[in-house]
Amino acid sequence: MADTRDIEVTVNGKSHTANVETRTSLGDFLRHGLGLTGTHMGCEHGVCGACTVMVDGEAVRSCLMLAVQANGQEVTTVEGLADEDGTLHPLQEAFWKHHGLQCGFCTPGMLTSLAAFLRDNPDPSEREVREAISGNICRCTGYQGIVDAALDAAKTMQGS
Amino acid sequence: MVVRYLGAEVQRMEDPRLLTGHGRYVDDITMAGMLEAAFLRAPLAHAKIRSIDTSRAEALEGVHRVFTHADFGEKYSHRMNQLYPAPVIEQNKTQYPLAKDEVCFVGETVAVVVADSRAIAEDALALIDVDYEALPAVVDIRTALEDGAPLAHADATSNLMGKMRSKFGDIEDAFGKADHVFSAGFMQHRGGCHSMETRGVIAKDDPWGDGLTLWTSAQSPYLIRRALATWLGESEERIRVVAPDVGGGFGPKAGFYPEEIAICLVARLMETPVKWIEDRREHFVSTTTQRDQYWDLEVACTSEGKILGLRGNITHENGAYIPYGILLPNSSLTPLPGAYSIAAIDVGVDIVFTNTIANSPVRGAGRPCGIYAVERMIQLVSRKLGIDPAEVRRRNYVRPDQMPYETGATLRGGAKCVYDSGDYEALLEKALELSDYNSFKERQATARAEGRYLGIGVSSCIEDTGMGPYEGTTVRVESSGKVAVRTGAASQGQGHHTMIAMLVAENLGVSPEDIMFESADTSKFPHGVGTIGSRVAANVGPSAFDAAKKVREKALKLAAEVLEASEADLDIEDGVVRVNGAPDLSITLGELAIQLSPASALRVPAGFDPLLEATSYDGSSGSPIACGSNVAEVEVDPGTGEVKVLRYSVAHDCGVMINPMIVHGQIVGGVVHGIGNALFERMIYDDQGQPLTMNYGEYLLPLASEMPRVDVTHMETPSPLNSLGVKGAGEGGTIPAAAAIVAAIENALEEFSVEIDYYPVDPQYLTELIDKGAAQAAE
Amino acid sequence: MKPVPFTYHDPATPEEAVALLAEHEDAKVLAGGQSLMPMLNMRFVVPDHVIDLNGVAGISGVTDTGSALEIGAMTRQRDLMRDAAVVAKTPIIPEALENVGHFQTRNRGTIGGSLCHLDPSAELPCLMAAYDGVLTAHGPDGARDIPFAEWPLAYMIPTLGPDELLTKITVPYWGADHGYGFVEFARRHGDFAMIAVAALLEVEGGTISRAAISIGGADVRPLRLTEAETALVGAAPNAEAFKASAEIARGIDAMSDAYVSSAYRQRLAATLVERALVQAAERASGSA
Amino acid sequence: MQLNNSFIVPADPDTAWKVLLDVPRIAPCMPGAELTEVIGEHKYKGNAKLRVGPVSLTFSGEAEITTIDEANRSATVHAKGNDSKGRGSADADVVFKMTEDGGQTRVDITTELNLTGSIAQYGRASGLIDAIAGQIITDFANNLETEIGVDTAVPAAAAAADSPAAEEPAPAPSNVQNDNSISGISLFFRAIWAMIRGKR
Repeated sequence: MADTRDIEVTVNGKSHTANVETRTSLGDFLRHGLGLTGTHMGCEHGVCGACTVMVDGEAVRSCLMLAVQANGQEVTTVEGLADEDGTLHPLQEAFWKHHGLQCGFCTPGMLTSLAAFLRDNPDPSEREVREAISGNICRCTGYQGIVDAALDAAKTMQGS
Repeated sequence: MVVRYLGAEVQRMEDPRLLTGHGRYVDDITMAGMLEAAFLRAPLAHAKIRSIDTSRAEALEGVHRVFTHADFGEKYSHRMNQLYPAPVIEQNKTQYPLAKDEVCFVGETVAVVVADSRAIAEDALALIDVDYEALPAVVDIRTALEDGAPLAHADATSNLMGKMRSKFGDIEDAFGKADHVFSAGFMQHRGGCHSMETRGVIAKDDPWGDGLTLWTSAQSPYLIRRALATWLGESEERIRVVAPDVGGGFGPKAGFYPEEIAICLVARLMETPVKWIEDRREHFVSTTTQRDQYWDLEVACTSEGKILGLRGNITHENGAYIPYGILLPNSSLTPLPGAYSIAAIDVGVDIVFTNTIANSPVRGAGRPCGIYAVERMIQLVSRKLGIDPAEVRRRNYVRPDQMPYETGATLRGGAKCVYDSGDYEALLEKALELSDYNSFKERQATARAEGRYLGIGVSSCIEDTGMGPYEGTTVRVESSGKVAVRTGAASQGQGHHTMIAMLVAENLGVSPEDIMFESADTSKFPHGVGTIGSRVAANVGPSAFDAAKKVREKALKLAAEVLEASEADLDIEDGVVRVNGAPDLSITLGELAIQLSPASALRVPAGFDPLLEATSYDGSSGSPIACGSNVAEVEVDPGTGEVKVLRYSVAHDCGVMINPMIVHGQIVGGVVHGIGNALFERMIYDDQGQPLTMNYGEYLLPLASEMPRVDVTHMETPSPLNSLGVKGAGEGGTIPAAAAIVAAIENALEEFSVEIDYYPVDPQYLTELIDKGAAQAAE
Repeated sequence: MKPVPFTYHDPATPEEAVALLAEHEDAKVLAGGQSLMPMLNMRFVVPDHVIDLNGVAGISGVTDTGSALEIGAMTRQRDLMRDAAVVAKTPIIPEALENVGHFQTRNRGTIGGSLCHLDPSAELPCLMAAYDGVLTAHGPDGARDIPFAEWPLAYMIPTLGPDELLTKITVPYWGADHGYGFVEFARRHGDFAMIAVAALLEVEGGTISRAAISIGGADVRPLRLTEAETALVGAAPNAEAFKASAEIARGIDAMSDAYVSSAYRQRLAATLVERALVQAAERASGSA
Repeated sequence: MQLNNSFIVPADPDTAWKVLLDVPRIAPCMPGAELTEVIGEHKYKGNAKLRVGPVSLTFSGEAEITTIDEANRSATVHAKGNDSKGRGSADADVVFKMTEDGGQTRVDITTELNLTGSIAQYGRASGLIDAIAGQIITDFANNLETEIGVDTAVPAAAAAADSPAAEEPAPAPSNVQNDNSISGISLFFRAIWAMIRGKR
């Protein structure tokens, strides 16, 4: 018999209860348990960063955390970044404006990582941004649009 | 006011969806009754399969079935077809969907488990008992052709897949009259795909309904449909292949894989939808990579550095099977004169089997290798003759007055390689200016005084883009006024939707937001070719533009009748046809569409075909040749061998730019891929054919922290080969990058006389060269 | 890449955790999970039981005892970097932690997890070696202290009994004016270091009075360069002395693998020892 | 990969040869190994345990003496096993050759070892895997000496050159019974030691 647990997790402000197999990663649970497929599994060994979500406000790899470990915690995924009315997060706007995405697969992890990073480092240098996203691999953009977007969003967010 | 989109930096139509987590990649798709699959893969590089026992796996709770080659039955027992037959292929080796009795690389598919979940399917893999008889494996292409070398296939006559040659001009004369002949040997290694989304497949078979449907993370859905139909012996009409959002392709997703057949068969035989998502460890061993080429070249030149001829040989690693014909060795040879007017070339390729995953094109295919080779020889001439590398290039470029310039080489389709347009020297000057090349020596001296080693490297390239035959587009105005645009070309992030919407919007006088774009679904458009070789802009671009133009003409013609005005007085703006000077006289495109698709018993206006629709297959009449010059500035730390890329400057010419923002993104992304090739990415096998770099801590993809800011400037020399004057831009950043980086490293370490003979250049290797150079200098 | 099925346990106290360890033979302890989870996903590690420490009370947080830091084993690397006492008293720790993975992994990764995983290239073992940290393990019979020098048993195997749990790490302070240098070489930011060097110096009146040099990545355990340390004490903190230390580093025994030769590791050790010492000397108040 | 080891047994070749062919007797000399079944005249089933850092492996498989050359006192053993959790396999052809050496017996062991699957696919530990494989052979050799009952065995000169354990300063006292149950820790410690001594 599979080892399972009942968990209660708040995702993007909504509370969910579920019975999960204990070996299931948080990322797989979000994607296949809750249907929140915006979080992407890119390497499942914690290097590519595509699966990054915020747990209790901190950016973490959802492939390196079990769903059962999120019990009682608050998770924010890429689906939770924009306002309820559809207004994009400043980072999303900036990614759009600066061509910070091509295939879009790494984008959710980039956004969640940078949202947490900019909260703690509201006025970063380019170097700091590059190091902040060094745990997020993008094969398409060469990172430049992402870096520009992050720096621009930081300005916007400071102004607001 | 007519809105101009062509040439504007329009923000992408794709992005709001992708930015909010609403992309739809294969693994995001789910359907009732869907089961999940996992493949058992060969753990040995070469072995006979004596027996397979799946009974323990099948007994596991949650496992539905386990298939081996035999379980597919007689009807499905044949090898995959050669998609690109060529006379050069002396031994045609293709895979079975599941290995029959021999495995020829680590990762080859041996069995497939279908279970309630992927996790359970993986549990079952460990319970399949395969009795292998290990056979000797061949891994190193340098020794693979020697007598007595192990054979990659038990029934092969040798490890030679085939030989080919690019030969033109009077090579004997060139070397006979040369003042100097210099030679160099080097290895080029290019890594794998490593799209952030791995491959993935869902198959559903509904024999009494929709037929066989395959959702796959691929670049060429039509090629897959054809290959499936051929292999199954069934009609293409009964097979639908869809590439939904694809998380990067870069070449290896352009082919047809055994898993795509196997999952279709499994779904068919089990009468239920089945999903297989490649995991990252599988990606390393089951998605084709590019890997090794050894080059030995001789260059003949005058004392002034004018290059007269180039000759030599390449040993090209093919891997175990041939999924792409000879595409890769061919595209390594094709660019061989590079941006230069070299009268005589004679370079051969030995294509060699190894017991490793098959080779495939990776961003740029063989072009980065061919260009690297030419640029290395330019660098060699520069060093030997003491002429500035930029100056050697100036003395050798094909000049604008030589265009169209026929190199003598042959393109993949058999056409002659002709450089259509461009000013290579002017482009170089732009790159030099952008990089502050002329003041580099001062920067270098200042840094040297601080104990730092800076170097600069230049590289130029040409790129044959936009290969044919076509990539058609249909534009149809709906009754709502929305415009349906359909094409076959799949996008893996290149922004096709935006680019095509811009072209249609510009012609049709509609807003890009009103364009409903669909692509890469074989049920939506009759035929497409594929997103490879920087070909989409130069093929879909003209067809979309032309189709929209035809729709516009049709709309205006009908509107002229309806509004009783002269066509010349009509204009379309925001989906409404108006008569100039009579603003109240108007009709919407939607109303015109209704007239052309009337309800029952009504008539289509006389002289018109039904539907406000047009399809075009307009493309490029040859391969538009894009070009670029790059300058890399690096710092090398002799203490560690670390190379930092400080600056990177690109001057690029891809003809007319439809959306410069997208072109910029393609160039920068391409450069970083090229820097990855030059410095980081290496897929390593041990001598038994076991892959060693099997995770992203060991296979090193370029990260933001090590990548430089890339400065890009453009020239726009319109291509005469298509209606828009566009050339491809997807690979132009990658192609020249390794040569520029390697030249810059050598320049930085000039005092140690460092000559680099392979890439990716790793720091250990550099310190060995530095220490050797220092020791020699001390003697 | 899904883990094998296992039974999940989430003890609330160290005693419960130890009891579970004693009870279950094939159990893995899950701390921050940034090393174990990849190995579970890849099925390199295939345990029957996983014992999650994230709910265990009393084994996280930093205490400044006045002469040392006492760090709970489950203290996240992020919290260590942000802790005021850590920043003030052992500034080399936050500096070195910048090199540990990426900020997302440091949000989960723990000091205890890293010390138990004991990757040869890991920064925290290298630091603990330099500090002669003391590790406290809880077992069925209570706690015992293990000097870091005795901690690594073999390749990625610490000297922990199968029913013992690392709960606390004690890091004795160096003088308030000590200098520190942490230098490592990895191919990319956050990668496994080929070589990492931690150097601590106390300088009094223009003379080195105390020195510690630890080299990570060369061997399965961090190496203390005691010969160089001894030579430095009493010497002036100058280039000549540091070059001599570098030459000693060049002679270390270093391992090789598919990517990096032993000779290159030795060369790197020489380069980085010198650089770490220069950095440490610049930061030591007594140097000027 | 090929591994070459040799050692001296201070016994005459006839005695050593007999012991070598008595597999149930020598099987426990293989560190972590357990003989579970005799399935043929020269064919056996068994398990072997190994721990590589956090990775604990259990190989189960077969060993067979494939050639016995009485005249030259040479035997070949083919052993292969699969990790019980599907992480790979090990396959070894081991040639033992005995020669008289001043009244004692010199045993040369040539091992052709192939590892497959995920255990073979980790480049950072590749040097280590080599060292471990060598260590297994060396431990086997040491245990064999114990089993033969000669405690005064000394490494041959060639062994010193080839065998990582030869320079081990303080090997744990060889105890065949205990070695059967070790998890590989001591073995690893010695493998590491051998590696850092630069023997691999």
